[in-house]
Amino acid sequence: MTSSEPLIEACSVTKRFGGVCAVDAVSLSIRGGEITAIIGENGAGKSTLVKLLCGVHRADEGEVRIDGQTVAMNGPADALSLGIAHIPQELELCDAMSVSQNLLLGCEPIGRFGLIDEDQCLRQARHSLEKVSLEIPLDVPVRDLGHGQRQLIAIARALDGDARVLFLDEPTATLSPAETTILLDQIVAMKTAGAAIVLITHRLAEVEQVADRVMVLRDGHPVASLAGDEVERSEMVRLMVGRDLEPIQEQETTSGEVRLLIKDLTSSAHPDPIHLEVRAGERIALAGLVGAGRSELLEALFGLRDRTGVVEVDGITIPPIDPARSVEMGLALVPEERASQGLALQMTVEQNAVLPGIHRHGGAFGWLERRAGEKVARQLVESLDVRPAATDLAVSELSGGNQQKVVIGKWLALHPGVLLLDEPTRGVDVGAREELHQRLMQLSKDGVAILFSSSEMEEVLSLSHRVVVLHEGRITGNLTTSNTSEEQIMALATGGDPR
Amino acid sequence: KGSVVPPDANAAPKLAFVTNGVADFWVLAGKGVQDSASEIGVDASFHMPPDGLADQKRIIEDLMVKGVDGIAVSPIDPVNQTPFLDRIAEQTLLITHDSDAPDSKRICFVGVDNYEAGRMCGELVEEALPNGGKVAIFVGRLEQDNARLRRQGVIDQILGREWDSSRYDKPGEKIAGNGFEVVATLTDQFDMAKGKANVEDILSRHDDIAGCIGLFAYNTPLILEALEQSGRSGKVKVISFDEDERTLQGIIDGTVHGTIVQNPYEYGAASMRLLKALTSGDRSGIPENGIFKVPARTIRKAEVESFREDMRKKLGK
Amino acid sequence: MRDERKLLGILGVLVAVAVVTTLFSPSFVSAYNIENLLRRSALFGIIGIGASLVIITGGIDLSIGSLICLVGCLTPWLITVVGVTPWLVVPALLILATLLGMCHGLLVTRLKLQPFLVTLCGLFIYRGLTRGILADNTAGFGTEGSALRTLGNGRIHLPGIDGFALPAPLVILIVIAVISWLLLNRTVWGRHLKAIGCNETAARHCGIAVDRVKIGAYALCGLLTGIGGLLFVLDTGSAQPSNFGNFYELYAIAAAVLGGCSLRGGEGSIIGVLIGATLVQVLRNAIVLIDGIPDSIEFAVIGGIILIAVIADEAIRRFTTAHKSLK
Amino acid sequence: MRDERKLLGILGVLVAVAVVTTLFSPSFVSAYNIENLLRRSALFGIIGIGASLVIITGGIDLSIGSLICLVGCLTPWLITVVGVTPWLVVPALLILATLLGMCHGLLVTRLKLQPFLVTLCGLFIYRGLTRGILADNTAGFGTEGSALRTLGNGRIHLPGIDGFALPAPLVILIVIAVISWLLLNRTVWGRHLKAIGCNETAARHCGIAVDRVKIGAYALCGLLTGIGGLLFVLDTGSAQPSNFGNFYELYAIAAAVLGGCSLRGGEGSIIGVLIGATLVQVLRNAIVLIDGIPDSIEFAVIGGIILIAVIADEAIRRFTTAHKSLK
Ligand SMILES: Nc1ncnc2c1ncn2[C@@H]1O[C@H](COP(=O)(O)OP(=O)(O)OP(=O)(O)O)[C@@H](O)[C@H]1O
Ligand SMILES: Nc1ncnc2c1ncn2[C@@H]1O[C@H](COP(=O)(O)OP(=O)(O)OP(=O)(O)O)[C@@H](O)[C@H]1O
Ligand SMILES: [Mg+2]
Ligand SMILES: [Mg+2]
Repeated sequence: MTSSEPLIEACSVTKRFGGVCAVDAVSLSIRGGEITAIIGENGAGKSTLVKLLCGVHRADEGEVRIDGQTVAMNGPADALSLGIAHIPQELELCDAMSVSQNLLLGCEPIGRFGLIDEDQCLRQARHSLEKVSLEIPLDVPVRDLGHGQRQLIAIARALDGDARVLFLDEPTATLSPAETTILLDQIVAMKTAGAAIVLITHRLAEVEQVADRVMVLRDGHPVASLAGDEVERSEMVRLMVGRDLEPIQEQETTSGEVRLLIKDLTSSAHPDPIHLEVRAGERIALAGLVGAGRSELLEALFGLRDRTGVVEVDGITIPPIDPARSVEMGLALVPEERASQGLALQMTVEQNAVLPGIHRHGGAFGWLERRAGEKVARQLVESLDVRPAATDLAVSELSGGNQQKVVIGKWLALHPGVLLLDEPTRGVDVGAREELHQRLMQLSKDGVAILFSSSEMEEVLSLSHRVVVLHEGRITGNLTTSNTSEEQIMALATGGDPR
Repeated sequence: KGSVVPPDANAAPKLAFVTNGVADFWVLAGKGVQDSASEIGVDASFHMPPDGLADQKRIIEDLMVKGVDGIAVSPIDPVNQTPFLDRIAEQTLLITHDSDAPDSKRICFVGVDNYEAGRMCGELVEEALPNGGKVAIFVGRLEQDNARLRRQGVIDQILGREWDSSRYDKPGEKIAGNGFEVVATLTDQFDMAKGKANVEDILSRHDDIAGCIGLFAYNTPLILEALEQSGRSGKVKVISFDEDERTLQGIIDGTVHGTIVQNPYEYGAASMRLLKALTSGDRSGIPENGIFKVPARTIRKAEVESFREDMRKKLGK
Repeated sequence: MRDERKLLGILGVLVAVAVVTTLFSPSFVSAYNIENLLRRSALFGIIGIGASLVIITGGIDLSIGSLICLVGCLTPWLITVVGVTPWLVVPALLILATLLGMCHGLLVTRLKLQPFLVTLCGLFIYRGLTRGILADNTAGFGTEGSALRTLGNGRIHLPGIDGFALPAPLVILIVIAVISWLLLNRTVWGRHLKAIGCNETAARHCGIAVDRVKIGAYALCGLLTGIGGLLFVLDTGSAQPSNFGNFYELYAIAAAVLGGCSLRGGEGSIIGVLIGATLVQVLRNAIVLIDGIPDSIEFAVIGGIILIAVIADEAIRRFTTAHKSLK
Repeated sequence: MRDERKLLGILGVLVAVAVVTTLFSPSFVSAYNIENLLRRSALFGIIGIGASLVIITGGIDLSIGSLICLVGCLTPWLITVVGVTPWLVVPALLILATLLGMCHGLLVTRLKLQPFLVTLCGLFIYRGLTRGILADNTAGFGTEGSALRTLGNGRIHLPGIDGFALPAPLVILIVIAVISWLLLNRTVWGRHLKAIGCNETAARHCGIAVDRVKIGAYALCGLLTGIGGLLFVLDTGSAQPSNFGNFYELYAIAAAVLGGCSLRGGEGSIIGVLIGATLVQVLRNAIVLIDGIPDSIEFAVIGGIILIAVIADEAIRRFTTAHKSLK
């Protein structure tokens, strides 16, 4: 099926941001009927390379060729007209508009008198949703949906067009195994139909599963290009990180007294009362499908959503809808959407790093202790290996994974007693993820109670002591991790019977 | 105090004329300023502050910086501006026009007595409505001294009161007597659409309205518009101030009973003449009481043609 | 469906004001008064629709009042003073207004200037220009009743109904409103307009020609403002450069926002704008009609009622949306 | 560092205007004129700082002009007509202004109304109230030179310098500017303010008491507007309810935006606001000083130069940031 002529080529393209060379003389040819994976550490330049190829950025040096012709694309509109679709790393949807309107944005079917053909719209929208097996009403505004559902809408939109080339920048980061499988099936089908697919992901299992070719980037340079049968996990890790990863050995920790107590919690997404205890030193994972209500549970605990029932931290009741009070009580929440919930993008790393705990870094009369703030930020950057390691850079100039590290780091700097994390390692590369896991294990050893949600089964199984499975807002399972399996969790998550 | 640039002995004297706002009336005065400036050989500048008091103060201050030999000002708020005007009078020759600030150190005042002009307007109302009736007054703003005095003059005249220019009937109060009732005094803040809407609303509210009085130049044309649209043109008497083209035409057509005209052209011209004389130390033109009267005139059907001719000539049309 | 619910609060206030005014002053419902109200609301409705198009993109147009001044003053000036035929003046000025709107759009999109600043400059420049061109003289149609003027103050008699006639501007408004409604809710352009207001980056990612759509919105706003300026001066008969149309941008924007447009962009309803424009006009009418409200507190009443209307709106919305969420 | 670069364009335009004016009219640099300019710029600078605090949160305050009218008219009215002692009037009115600002904040945060609408209602209500209370009478201090008035038009002689003295409002502005700068850049509150403007959701997620900080910003804006209103009337000596402070909100917001505040929130610099306020005042001064510019086109010149300043600003920014990217 592979055609010999590349559909799109990068010819030693270079892109600099100020002093940083994000992509350094990279050449890449992408052919129809192939799935090319681009992997690399956070900040390696993957997203930038893709943005160069689909007209979001203009290359400083080098050129982009399409069908052998040099083109100068001026924005995604040009790219789309050339048959190039792109799902960016950060979600971009029109929140106030409905699902169907979002799905068809930019390619609305036109009926009589030049007016939009609404029936046709609904038909097409329903069809695209079927492709990703998403069952939601078409007329709700997308802001009422969970993050995973919104991610699926963005994917469905891109899959549905008649794109010859499709760039997917970490599409699966918040998808659970079930949705991921559907997505991968879809792109394999597209490939078979002759399209060229470029996939960026930190989940190396997916790469093994579908990639025909893998390009490995490090610090903006291409370090290797592997073809089909050479694609093997440990090799990829070595090429990316420059060393082998040791599987982490966890020292036994004993759980202590209850630090987080949830009694009779109900909310708009949780019809049945929820009971849950998290003890000091314990790590509990929330598992479930997209839209199962994990994020909502965490947000409700932290005081970002209306709820009924009792939430206690170290025996003290936390009032609903008062995040300021929750922070005071030693509760911390790493949110799911870093761009919209986690970061003030135009502010610097330092300013973001001290934002939640600024009262504690503040001196008398609310005076800013800038030196203390600087120290916190430097510690964050060093301990989580944020690259570039500068504290006075606007967060918007960091790569996605590095932004995620800032979000996590700003909460760790507060030394919370109860740590809530929603998809904590979303977009974080394999090496950094191992380090992060180690950090979390160390924290629980120090007596912190951790409740996290993750769509990645590997993370759920390797990091948690217990797994709580949610299905449509209800708890369908509360399992001890060492006695369970991926299959059992998935069965509970889909509402089926755990055999 | 300050740094007034010393006058060049050979140069023509620099004079300035500052109004209290932007209006056609003042454009006419500006014409008078220009004409007489070129006639008597002075270097005159003409300023219309658009934004009221603070704006007027700013322009006058800037003129002091620029250095003028004489200035004619129409104070917006004479009482409270007196200290400021006194400071100006220390720096240059100051006269007032249109509105007077009698307690200030201004050298003289050029203009009409607005209260008297108001009473003349009141006489026109009595003439037009011998049996009295409901009348409404339309005006741009009521803070301005001239508006206030004109209105009071009209009211005092039709109610048959004594002359007392310090009287003030609040707009919300019931004002009636002598067969007349002033049903409302409506302001429009110089918003034309609002000005017209005011007339229309009065026509809806009072079926039996007998007369409409427009105190500012643009009010009468708006009254005429509204009357015409409602088909009551000619049935409601219109009494006017100033010399808008359509007001004069209305007098000819019989839709306007008459108008009181001041002589803005003469304000400008006389101010320049007086100031020029003052710069060379000649005070002979200044009347004893410091008031250089430019009388207001009543224009009815009989006088309107010749008046219009005269005005067109002055405007060079 | 969602949009309509939004309007209940303000519609309720409008009805309440109308009922109260009728109780205090029966002439409120006289044919003559209704005609006046319809005419005025139509004029402000037209510029309100223009404002709302720009607001939906997440922008704002502060130059509306000054552009009304420019068109409103130049129309009679060109016709009576310069002596150009109306058949040339009207299209030329409407094209001018559209082009000026387009310039705003170009500055906003190509140079990435803030809409507030660009149109603030417009506010200053157009008024200054008009005053300069006319040398602060009032421009009027004089005494001659030009045929053109029936556009502004004409009345269209309906067969079978006596004493009441449709004001010409209302007919123009209806045409404009229907077209705008279709444009906004049933065409691709309108869909894209809303998308841009919701999330410009997302719109760009979907291949929407963001700049072109935005420039179009500003140009349309210019055109509608031009039409408004023309009708205003045809109605009043004359215009003063120094204050014709002063503050009208605020009335236009207020109508748009009362009618459910969010200044963050992405939301807006044409019917809402019309209700918003009407509310303000009914209020001003009521203040003159009802005895005992001094003219001077007019603004206070308008402001107070608008505030009540938005609060009512918000209360109704909260009441109807059962679930709350922080976001 | 980032903020300062932004100001180069507008600073350049300011210098250019000053140089050109001096060439045409040497008295521009006379001590008297400089004093006048400093006093006026100080007055507008104070309200500009107020506006910028609200703009940084992503809000806007349109009621500034009307609040100036309220304070400006009530001060002389209470003192001379009602006969209250200035020692009571001044604090009472400043507290009133602060409370009104706080109300805006409450409506914006608790009821989630749009800042534009809330303060638009303020614009109407305060002016209407003032006109109602004073029954459209002008309020003034009369001829008596009250000690209070030196606050507005007093001059502080500097030792060793003759012929030039610091205008009192300038001293007040300097105090306010220093405090605001510290507040914005060196305190927790200022950091929170900027974070809210950048991303309100993220700020809420960080446990920042978003509502309280926002209400504080509106209250401070009210206070500064109150101080501005007071100083304006102390300077002019009297105030007219119907036009005192008209359009001043536009000047204040223009100063803030020229000075680098983005209406999307999160950005702003106090020094920038001061430069912005000065530019507008220097322009108005230049128009009177330079012969041959008719007053009537004043607005056109102001608008034109502001536009040039923003375009220059943008050009410099593009030139200095080599890389371009979509967003
Ligand atoms: N808009 C920008 N301005 C300045 N620097 C940028 C910008 N975007 C990216 N960079 C820098 O370019 C480098 C590459 O970033 P890029 O987003 O391509 O990384 P990535 O490989 O996608 O990483 P991740 O896995 O974390 O998403 C990083 O050092 C980043 O800081
Ligand atoms: N603001 C809202 N209003 C109404 N419904 C909502 C709102 N936010 C979320 N929901 C619904 O609540 C359900 C749970 O969403 P949530 O984001 O908690 O899911 P999740 O388990 O975290 O999965 P993911 O984030 O992967 O989609 C979803 O079905 C979503 O449609
Ligand atoms: Mg990336
Ligand atoms: Mg989730």
